[in-house]
Order: sequence, then C-alpha cells, then structure tokens
Amino acid sequence: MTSRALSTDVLLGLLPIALLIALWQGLVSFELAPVALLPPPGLVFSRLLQQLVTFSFQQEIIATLFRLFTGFLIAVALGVGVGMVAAASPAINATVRPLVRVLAPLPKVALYPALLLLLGFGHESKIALVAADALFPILLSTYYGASTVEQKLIWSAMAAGTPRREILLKVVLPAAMPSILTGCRIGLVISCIVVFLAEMITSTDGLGHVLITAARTFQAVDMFVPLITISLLGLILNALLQAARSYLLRGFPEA
Amino acid sequence: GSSRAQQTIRVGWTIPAEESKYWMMRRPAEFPDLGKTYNIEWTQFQGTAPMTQALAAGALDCATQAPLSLSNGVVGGNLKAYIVAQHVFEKPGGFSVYWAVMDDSPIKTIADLKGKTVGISVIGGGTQGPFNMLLKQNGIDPAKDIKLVEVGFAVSEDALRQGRVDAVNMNQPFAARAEAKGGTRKLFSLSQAMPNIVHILEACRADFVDKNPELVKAYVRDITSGMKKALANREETLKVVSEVLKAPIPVLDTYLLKDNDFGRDPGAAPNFPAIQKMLDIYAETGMLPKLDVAQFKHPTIVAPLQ
Amino acid sequence: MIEIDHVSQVFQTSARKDHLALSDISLTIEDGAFVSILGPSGCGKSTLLYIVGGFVSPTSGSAKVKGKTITAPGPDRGPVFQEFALFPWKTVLGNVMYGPRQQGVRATEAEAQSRALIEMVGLKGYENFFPKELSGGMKQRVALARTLAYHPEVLLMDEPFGALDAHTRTRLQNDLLNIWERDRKTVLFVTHSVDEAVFLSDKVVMMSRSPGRIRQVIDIDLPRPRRRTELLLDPRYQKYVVDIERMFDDIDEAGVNP
Amino acid sequence: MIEIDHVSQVFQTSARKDHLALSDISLTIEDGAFVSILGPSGCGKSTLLYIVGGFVSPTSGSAKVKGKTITAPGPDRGPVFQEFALFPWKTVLGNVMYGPRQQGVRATEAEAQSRALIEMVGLKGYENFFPKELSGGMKQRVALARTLAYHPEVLLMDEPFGALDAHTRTRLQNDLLNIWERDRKTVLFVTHSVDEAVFLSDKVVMMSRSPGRIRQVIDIDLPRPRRRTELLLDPRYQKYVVDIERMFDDIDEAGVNP
Amino acid sequence: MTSSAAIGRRVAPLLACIGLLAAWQVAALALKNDSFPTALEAMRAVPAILGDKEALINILASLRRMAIGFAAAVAVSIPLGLLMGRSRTVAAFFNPLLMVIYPVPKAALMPIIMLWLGVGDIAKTLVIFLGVSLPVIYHSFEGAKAVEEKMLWSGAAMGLSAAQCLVRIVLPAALPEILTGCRTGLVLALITMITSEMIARQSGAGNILFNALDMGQYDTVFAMIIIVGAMGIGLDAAFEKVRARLVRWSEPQFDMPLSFS
Ligand SMILES: Nc1ncnc2c1ncn2[C@@H]1O[C@H](COP(=O)(O)OP(=O)(O)OP(=O)(O)O)[C@@H](O)[C@H]1O
Ligand SMILES: Nc1ncnc2c1ncn2[C@@H]1O[C@H](COP(=O)(O)OP(=O)(O)OP(=O)(O)O)[C@@H](O)[C@H]1O
Ligand SMILES: [Mg+2]
Ligand SMILES: [Mg+2]
Repeated sequence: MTSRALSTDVLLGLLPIALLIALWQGLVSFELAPVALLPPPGLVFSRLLQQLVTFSFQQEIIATLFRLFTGFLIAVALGVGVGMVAAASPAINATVRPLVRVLAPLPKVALYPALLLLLGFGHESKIALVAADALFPILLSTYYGASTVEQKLIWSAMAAGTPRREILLKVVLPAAMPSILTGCRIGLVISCIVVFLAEMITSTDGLGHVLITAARTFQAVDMFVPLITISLLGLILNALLQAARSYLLRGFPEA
Repeated sequence: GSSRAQQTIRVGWTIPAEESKYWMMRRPAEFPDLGKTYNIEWTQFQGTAPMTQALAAGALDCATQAPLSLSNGVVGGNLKAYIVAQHVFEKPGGFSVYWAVMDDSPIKTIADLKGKTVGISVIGGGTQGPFNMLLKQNGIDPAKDIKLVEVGFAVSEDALRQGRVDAVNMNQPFAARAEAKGGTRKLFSLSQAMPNIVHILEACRADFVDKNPELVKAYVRDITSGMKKALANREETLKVVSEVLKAPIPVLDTYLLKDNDFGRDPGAAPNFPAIQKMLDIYAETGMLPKLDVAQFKHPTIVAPLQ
Repeated sequence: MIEIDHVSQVFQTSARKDHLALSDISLTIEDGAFVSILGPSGCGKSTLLYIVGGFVSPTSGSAKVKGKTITAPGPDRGPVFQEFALFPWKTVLGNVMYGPRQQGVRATEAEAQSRALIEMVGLKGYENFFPKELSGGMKQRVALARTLAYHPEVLLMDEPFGALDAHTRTRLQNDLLNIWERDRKTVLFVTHSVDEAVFLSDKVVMMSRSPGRIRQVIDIDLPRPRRRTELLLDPRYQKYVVDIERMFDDIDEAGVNP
Repeated sequence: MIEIDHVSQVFQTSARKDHLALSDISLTIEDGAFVSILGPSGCGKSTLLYIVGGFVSPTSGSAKVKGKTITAPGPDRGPVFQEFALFPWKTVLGNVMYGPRQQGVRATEAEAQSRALIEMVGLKGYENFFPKELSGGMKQRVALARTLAYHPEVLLMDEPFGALDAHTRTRLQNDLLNIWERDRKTVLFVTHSVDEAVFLSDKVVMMSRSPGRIRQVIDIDLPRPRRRTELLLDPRYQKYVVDIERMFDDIDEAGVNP
Repeated sequence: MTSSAAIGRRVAPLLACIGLLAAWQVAALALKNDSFPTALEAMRAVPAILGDKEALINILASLRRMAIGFAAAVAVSIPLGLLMGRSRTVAAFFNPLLMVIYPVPKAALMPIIMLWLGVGDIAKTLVIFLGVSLPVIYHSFEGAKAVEEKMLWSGAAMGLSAAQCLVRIVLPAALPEILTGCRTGLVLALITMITSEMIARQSGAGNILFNALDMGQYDTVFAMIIIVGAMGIGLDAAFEKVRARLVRWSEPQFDMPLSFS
C-alpha cells in the first residue's frame, strides 16, 4: 500500500467521525437535546484535553487499561487455547462444546455480584468479568478457523514429521489466524464495553467510575469525557490490532 | 384494552418501599379511576438516579425520587418538578438505615473508621449527606480518611461477613435477615445525624403537571388511597409486596409495616420541612448548592388528596 | 516394501450417496522401485496415494509399509499434493525449510540445503515470495522442493510436473531420477503422461475408469541410467509407449460409472 | 480483434519489492483466431490472460477488444482459470448452469444445455457432486464446461487440459476444435504442450522467461479441419513441433531473473 | 458413524450440564456464601419461575425483542460487512466509525437514548441490535475479504454486476464465516437481551433477574441464569441445524475433525 493510499484511507475514515460530531453539534445547536443531557462537543473535547494532562485522570485511564488488557489477554489465551484443542480432539470437543453452549449465553453481569464477593472490589473481579465476556467470541472464531483448516496443510506438516502435539501450534494456529484475529477484534471491543460497565456498577476508580460519579450529579460534560476517552481507546487499540493483523497475515490472499 | 381514548401517565418505580404504588400495580380494581379515566405505563428502574435522568429526558412523567437525586436533576439537569407524595421516611423508634460491623470488630465508634474500607449502597446517594456529616462531626474527612466502596444493599451483609468491607450500610429487608442470623452489630444509624430523614418520595415533571393537572390529581389521589389501603390491610399488603418483590411472605413479615420498618405517612404527605433540612445538610457537606424546597411545592396537587 | 491389499474406498457424498472410488486394489511395491500410476481422470489415483500416505484410512482392505499397517502419516512417506498445499503464511524458503527444521536440522544447514533445492527447481531469487505471489507452476515446484527437502524414503507424487512447461519438466525429471538413483528412494508417481511414466519407471500401473481398479501392471525393462535423448531413439521405449496408449483406448470403452 | 499494446505489469510483493511480471508485450489477435501461448513457468502467461479478461489492469500500456480499451470483465470474454475457481457451494450442475442462467436463459433450457456439456466433458452421473467431492481433473473439466456454457465470444483458457489424462485430453481437444469451428470463437490458449499448441492453433506465441516478453510469434500453416491421426504423420506438423521445442531450449539459456 | 457414537453425541451435552452443575454444587458448598447458592437450591427455584404465568409473559416479551433485534442486526450487518470486505473505500469509511461507536457502553448512553426513544421496547431493541451487529459485521467483513478473487472474476466474466457479485458470490462464499459471526451474535443477543433490562424495564427476563438481584434472592437469580442458559442451548442447537444445512458444501472433506487425534 502506498503512503498516499493510506492517507486517503485515513481521511475517508475521519469523514464519518467528523459528520457524527457535526450531527452532535447540530442536535445541541438546534436544541433537539437539552444541554444538560447532551453537552456541546466543543465543551467536551476541551474538557477532555484539560483532563488528559492531569495526573488523576491518567490514573483512571491506567486502571481501566490494566483491567482491559489483563482480562482481554486471559480471554485470548483461554479462547485460542481451548478453541484449538476443541477443534483437534474429538474427546475434548465432546466436553467443551456443550460447556460452551451452556456458558456462552449466560449474562455474565448477573454473576458480577458473586464475583465481587469472591474476588473483591479491586482489579480481580473486573478482570474476571472482562475475561468471561470476551472469551466466547474468541473461542468460537478460533474453533471455526481451526476446524476448517485445509486438510492437506495438516497432512503436509505431518508427513514432514511434525509431531501431533505440535501440529496445533505449527499449522492449525497460523492457518486459523485470520479467523482468530477476527474473534480477537470482537473480543477487544467487548472488553472495552465490559470493563467500563463493571466500573460503572461497582468501582473505586477507572473511567466507568468517573462517568458514574459525574452522572449522579448531572455533570454532563464530565460524563462525556470518559465516554469519549473509551471510544478513543477503542479506536487506538483497534488500529494496533489492525497493524498486527496485516503483519501476521501478510502471506494470506486477503491481507 | 379499552377503546376509549385515555390519558396515560408514564411512571417510573423501583423496589423495595413504594407500597401504595405496588397496590396500584397489583390491585388496580381497587382504584376506581385507574385504568378507567386514566392509564399508567409502569417502568421499573434500578435506583432513583436513572429515573431522574429519564424525567429530565422527558421519558417519564412521574417517578420515585430521593431528595438528593431530584435536587441533582434540578441543579445539573434543568429539571423542574413537583413533589406530589412521599413513600417512606425514618420515624423515631422505627428503622433507620445504619452501618454495621462484625461483632468481633475492633471498630467501636465512628472515629474508629479512620483508614477503613467502608461500604455504602450508592456513592453520592441520599444517605451520603448525613453519613458525611456524621463522619465530619467525628473528625474524619470523608474524602480522605476512609476508602468508600459501593456495595449494593443486597450484597452488603455478605461483603461484611467475607471481610471485603470493615463496615457497611444496612437497609430492610436485608437488615432484618442479617440480624436474624446474628454476628453483626450496629455501629451508628442515620437518625443520629437527623431524625425523620425522607428516603423516597414521588415527583412529577412540572410541565406535565401544568399541562395535565386533572390527570396528576387523579394519580395523587390514588397514591393517597393506596397508602391508606397498604396501612389498613397489612395481610394483603404483604401479599402485594411479595408479588412485586418476589420475596417470600415470611421474610417480609419480619419487618414490613412493623416497628422495625421505615415510617409511612397515612396520607402519603411529603414532609417538606424534613426535606428542606436534608437539602441543608447536602449544602453543608458541599454536595449541592443551597436549595429551597418551596420550588418543589405545587399549590394544590400534593398528597393527601381525596 | 509397500503392500496394498484388497483396498477399497467408499466416499459419502453430500447427496448422501455412497460413491465407490477404489475397488479392491492390490499392489506390491518393492523398496527402491519407481512405480508410476496411470489412469483416467477421476479413477482414484490421488485417493490411492492418500491411503499409502496414511491420510485416509481405506474403507476395507489394508495398506502396509515395511510390514506395518499404515495408520498415520510419517516422515518416511513424503507427499507432493496435486493441489500443492503450501503453507500460505510462509515464504518459499520458509515452506522448503519446514521439513528439515522439523527433522531437527540446524537452521543454517537447513537454509543452505533449502536454498540449493530452490535453485534446483529454478526458483532462485523467489526465496522471499509468499505462495500467493507465485504462478501455478512455481507453486508446484515449491511443493516439490518442500517434500524433497526432508528426504522421505518413499515419495508419493501426484502429478508433480503437471503444471510445468516441457523444458522445466524435463529438467526436473532428470533431477528426480538423479536423486532417486543416488538415494534409492521408493517412488509412487501419478502422472498423465505415458511418456513420462515409461521414461521414469520400473513399473507402470494402469488403472481403469471409476471405480478405480488395477487394469494392468507393466514392467518397464529399460536400462538405467536413462538418458532422454538416447531413450527416444530406443524402439523398446517406443513400443512401451504405444502399447500403453493402446491400452488406454481399451479402458475408455468401459465408459463412466459414477 | 484483440490488441495488446506495449503492456507491462508490475506486482508489488509483500517483501515491498516491485516485481516485473510482463515487460512491453504487444500482440494482435484477429477475430476468430486460435492463438496459443507457450512459455516457461512463471513467465506471465496467466497475467496476460488476466489483462485481456479485464481482471487486472496493466501497469502500463493498454489492451483493447473490438477497439475498446478493456477496463472490466464481461460475458464476451470467458476465462477458464488455471485454479478452476469453481463455486464450492454449487454442485457440478449448478456451476455449469450459472452462466446461462445469468444470461437469462430459462431454467429448463439452461439445464438441458448444461447436462449436454457435462456429458461432453465426461462427467455424466456427477451432476449433483459438490466440487470438493471431485478429483483434480474432474474439477478442471467442470471449469471448462462452466465457461463454454455461456458462449463467450472470446475464450481465455489457462492450461485447461493440464490435469487430464492423454485420452480425455485428446477428446476434449477435438470437442473444443469442433466448437471453435462451428462458432468461430477467438481463443487465447495457454498450454505447456508444444504438441497441443501446434495441433490447435493458427498462431503460437512464445514467451521468454520472467520478466515475460514475446520471443516469437509462429504462424501454424496447417490445413483445417485437423485430424490428429492425419496430422501426426504430416512432416510439416512435426517440423513445427521440433522447431518450437528447439526455440524453447534457446529461451532457457536466458536464465532466471526475478 | 456407529449408533453408540451418535448416542454419545446426544448424551454429551447432558453430561456436560450435569458436570457443570456438580462443579457448581461443590463450589457453592465450599464457599458457603449467601449470594452464591448451590445448584440444587437454584434448580428448586426454576419451577417456581416457569410456573408463574407473569414470568412466562416476561420471558416471552424478552424473546420477542431479541428476535426483532437479532433479525434487524443481521439484515443490516451482513450487507454492510460484505460491502466493507469488497470495497476498500467503504471499509476505510466505516471502520473507524464503528470502532468509535462500539466501545461505548450502551448503559452509559441510556439517558440520551431515553431522550429520543423513551424507555420502552424501541430503546431495548436498539441495544440488542447494537450488541448483535458487531460480530456479524466483522465476520462478514473478513469473510468477504477472504473470498477467492478468481471466483469473483468468474462471476464478473459471466456478466454479474458488482451488486450481483456481492449477493450471488461473495455472500455464499463468505457464508460459513458469516454464520460464525451470527452464532456469536446470537449469544450476545441473549446477553444484551438481559442486560438491556438492567436499568429500565417494563417486562422481560432481565426484569425477573435484576429484581431478584436487588432483593438478594440469589436462588431466583441463579435459577434465571439456568433458564437463560437453557434458552442459549436451545437457540444454539436450532442455529446449528440451520447452519449445517446452509453450508453443507464447506464441511471438512474427511470425517475426522482434523484427522490427527
Ligand atoms: N470427498 C469425496 N467425496 C466424495 N467423492 C470423492 C471425494 N474425493 C474423491 N471422490 C471421488 O473419488 C473418485 C477418485 O478421486 P481421485 O481424486 O482419487 O481421482 P484421481 O484419479 O486423482 O483423478 P485426477 O486425475 O482427475 O486427479 C472420483 O470419482 C471422485 O469423485
Ligand atoms: N500477486 C502477485 N504478487 C507478486 N508477484 C506476482 C503475483 N502474481 C504473479 N506474480 C509473479 O508474476 C510472474 C508471472 O506469473 P504468472 O502467474 O502470470 O505466470 P505463468 O506464466 O502463468 O506461469 P505458470 O505457467 O507457472 O502458471 C511470476 O514471476 C509471479 O511470481
Ligand atoms: Mg488426482
Ligand atoms: Mg499460470
């Protein structure tokens, strides 16, 4: 990709976001929404800039990011691991499949109070919730990707003397990578949502907590600052994932 | 459904202490106007703060409110509303929201809370004003000297017994349950900060009231009579509440409408002076600017209405 | 020695019909023999290779290598698939180096060997290309190099020169023969070229139209080492070719029977 | 008429290097001509076909069909890809019927035509098989039938008989010639068989090793209709084959230059 | 496939459920925590919920919202995802937008959503819609990107317009991947169906669950979780049936899953 094409892409991507902000401004300007509920974007962004340089706000972001990453990484490790093994071994498949069918659709937030009591109010309970919610999209995509790997790739590797236990790592994992990364992308966004939600429900810090404190006292601008922050974080993390994707999949036709 | 055009009020409610509304929901036949001259669209919320937002957004016409959430709506959300009725308050000798510690806890006084982890049902909620005031009176800076965590009433007992918090606030019916089980003790209650705290009341958007005075009147009349019925027929009230809360009657029977329960005004009349006192406490503890309760008073539409 | 004993293969099709691909195949291949399989398209040649490779287990009958029933693939039998099956996430060099690295050859050594093989198949300069960036014939040559790289005792080659121009094909035939003569590998070689089969093999197995049966096994009694230029003038060679082509005409009479 | 005018094609590889696949190709193909392209593996034959098909636009130069610059694919030019590219979700019949149905032919009629074509390529009985259930050669024949089914004026065929046994190949060559003689299609035909090229074509284009250049264009001046049996005995035919094979040897001197 | 293996496959989910419940029972007994009832206690509460007509109406109301939200999400997301997959411009346009919108928790936007959509069905259906659409969009997107180019070329050469190519080639070719997205979407639909009723609710399964949660009736909470889990199994099984029919052609060629275990 040439750098010119890249910058056109970036411009194209900024356009709808600019439109969204314009729409937001429009709603405020034409008084379609009360300022108390929807403050003007200019106010929100200037407050965001102010906040970003303060130590306390940075601490909140770090707390949120720490939970998000730890939970997400646990979900990736578990989801990819279990998904691959389930695709490889009929015995494990027979156990995992029904378990996933039962566990996947459970509303994990409902378990959050129990998690709080078991793991406390700090990082652990939130990390557990994030991991539990991000796990299944990753697991399902991995399973799908792993179970549709071209047979002859596996055959080729086995004939080259790859031991069975290494086939997973050396062939199935790279061959299923496109699908796994799609799952990770969804898992990442879900992690963003859930970490925020968990912090909104019960927390002493983090972006979600900032929002709740502001919401309780109707500080509309301060409510939107953490929202915009999480949204920007999502954008940045996704761009990173996208970069990783185009590197990892450079041999694949679709990359 | 009726084919006649009826006016509808969109009402927000919550659990657990709005017996007159629960009567209206579960025993509508007992109310001559309800479902005939007007309709109610009930929406249940998790706590009063989201209802304040819903009122401010115009998604609700009337809703259960706490003095603090309502005031927040006024200050931050440009909300204009009337307090038309009152659900529960703390009556002298009755139940008062309290903070509990374990029996064997070294915490004996409020001052001992310094440096401890303390649970509260809702940070910035109605109980925090009086709570902050008590802490301050005992030489504790609520912002710095304790670690405050949000622990919903439902899990507060467990959180305390698990040692996740050193002290936690208790409300009915959980307080009754915890007391029955034993092992905890009351450290202090809100009544120490002020008597007759108003916990929840009924508020309606001012523009809605001004536009539909007759409608709201009918609603307030029914709240008044609902409260009467609730107080008059405890046995039936237990059933009604049990249906709404999906809690077994034996559990409710341990406290509901007994001495160890909150107080209820027989006419569901708001106690404006008490509310004013609370607003003053909020102002004193820096949670809100100073507010005058008069702005919430409608000249005619306020319980009790016959 | 590879012993194929009354092997049949039935596939279940999506139309929920059983489809007989191989019917009662028996064949013995001596160690170090070069055996070609000829047969009409769809007669089950690839399937037979899969069975010897241990990728597919036959519906009935058994296949043995060195007296042991084949149950799984192993580095003693190296396949070159008709569809190449290159690892898309690896470059040409990465694909070729895979086998030796897997066998525990040190990286530098494996790389040197692989580069030599890549040069042999005429792909010097393409080491860092990904499979998607190669032409059909180039992919086929990478697949060949990948299998040769780990020195399997038995080569299972499914039309390995099918996508190559005549010239490259001749060169690689010679290279293959050199390797075979040096290492005395056993080769099972599927091809559509009668010419190629006769030139390379000790034995040509002719299969009949689907469901695949063995029609005839012809011993090719030509001196080795064989030189293409000499052979083309040899009347025995020409006779083999003509005979086999004639047999093909007979097979065709049988018609199709899916 | 197809006019290819100073066409070059540069590919960007993942290694971030530019790779010149075709270099300054100019070629004119008369309407109704049967033109074969011969060249070493990787010299850019497929790429040239893609450009005429309108699938790839050349980095420089232009290609025109009937005087109009080619910018997009169209049903006037029907490709048969080297990799078949069958629709995996459709059966054999579904794949072959796809084109005619797209052209608005009624279902019953399209089906009848398609069944006839399937029979022609020797796949009667396999109508309800999915591509994954076919052998390599069978897939190739389905791909051929699929393209013939919608009667494109220009056929762009990329080694369409590469995976077939000699017998099936000969039969299909004859069928193709019959269709061509009947409908006077323009055919651009990539093959690795010199024999096949001479037998089928009016003109043989020889390309040199990568980066692909046109080395020579040979007019095949043999009478039509051609019969294989007669032709094999014709000394002119033999001379063409030998000449072209010799030219191939020259090309090979050039070496590889990626 | 022998019939005993078939029976095994039938029984496996049951065994897994029993195993799960047993593990839960042991964990709950070990933890001795009021807010974590044992599996038996939770199971005992199930009939009470299912026997209650009002509860059933609630659950049906939730399912109806879920069905509408899911159907709408699939209808919008698949075309969008496919378009993004086949057109760089469309992808460049939508990708950042989606990435900005999706990480924002819908619960935090409730006040704004209430402002325009009220607190009723529409708002909740929207939340379900958003929950479902993310995986469907991204799986369709990646599925469409991975479609073999020569298949599209074949289609174009037969005279298919770009739009027809999208519907008649990209859609079927990407279908297995799309259906994986739909399956994840179905799971998320069930979850958002519940959580959309966390803050404001008139009826619904979440209503029962969050009420019980507020009241600290954990046997009912976990009974609801069991019920939702069971609904998940049922929907998933139904979906699997549909999926198997639709992508018969893409099932692995040989019987063994990866043929090396
Ligand atoms: N997965 C499958 N399901 C059903 N039938 C199959 C399957 N694989 C192969 N077949 C059938 O088995 C027969 C033999 O196929 P095979 O690929 O072995 O043929 P082949 O001799 O290699 O042909 P070619 O020369 O065309 O490659 C064919 O009729 C084919 O339709
Ligand atoms: N996507 C691509 N990226 C980079 N290089 C490519 C790409 N596609 C083809 N090439 C290069 O272009 C050259 C020509 O390829 P092409 O497929 O046209 O060859 P060909 O003449 O058809 O060969 P064959 O007979 O082996 O099929 C090759 O050197 C190949 O490596
Ligand atoms: Mg084959
Ligand atoms: Mg080619």
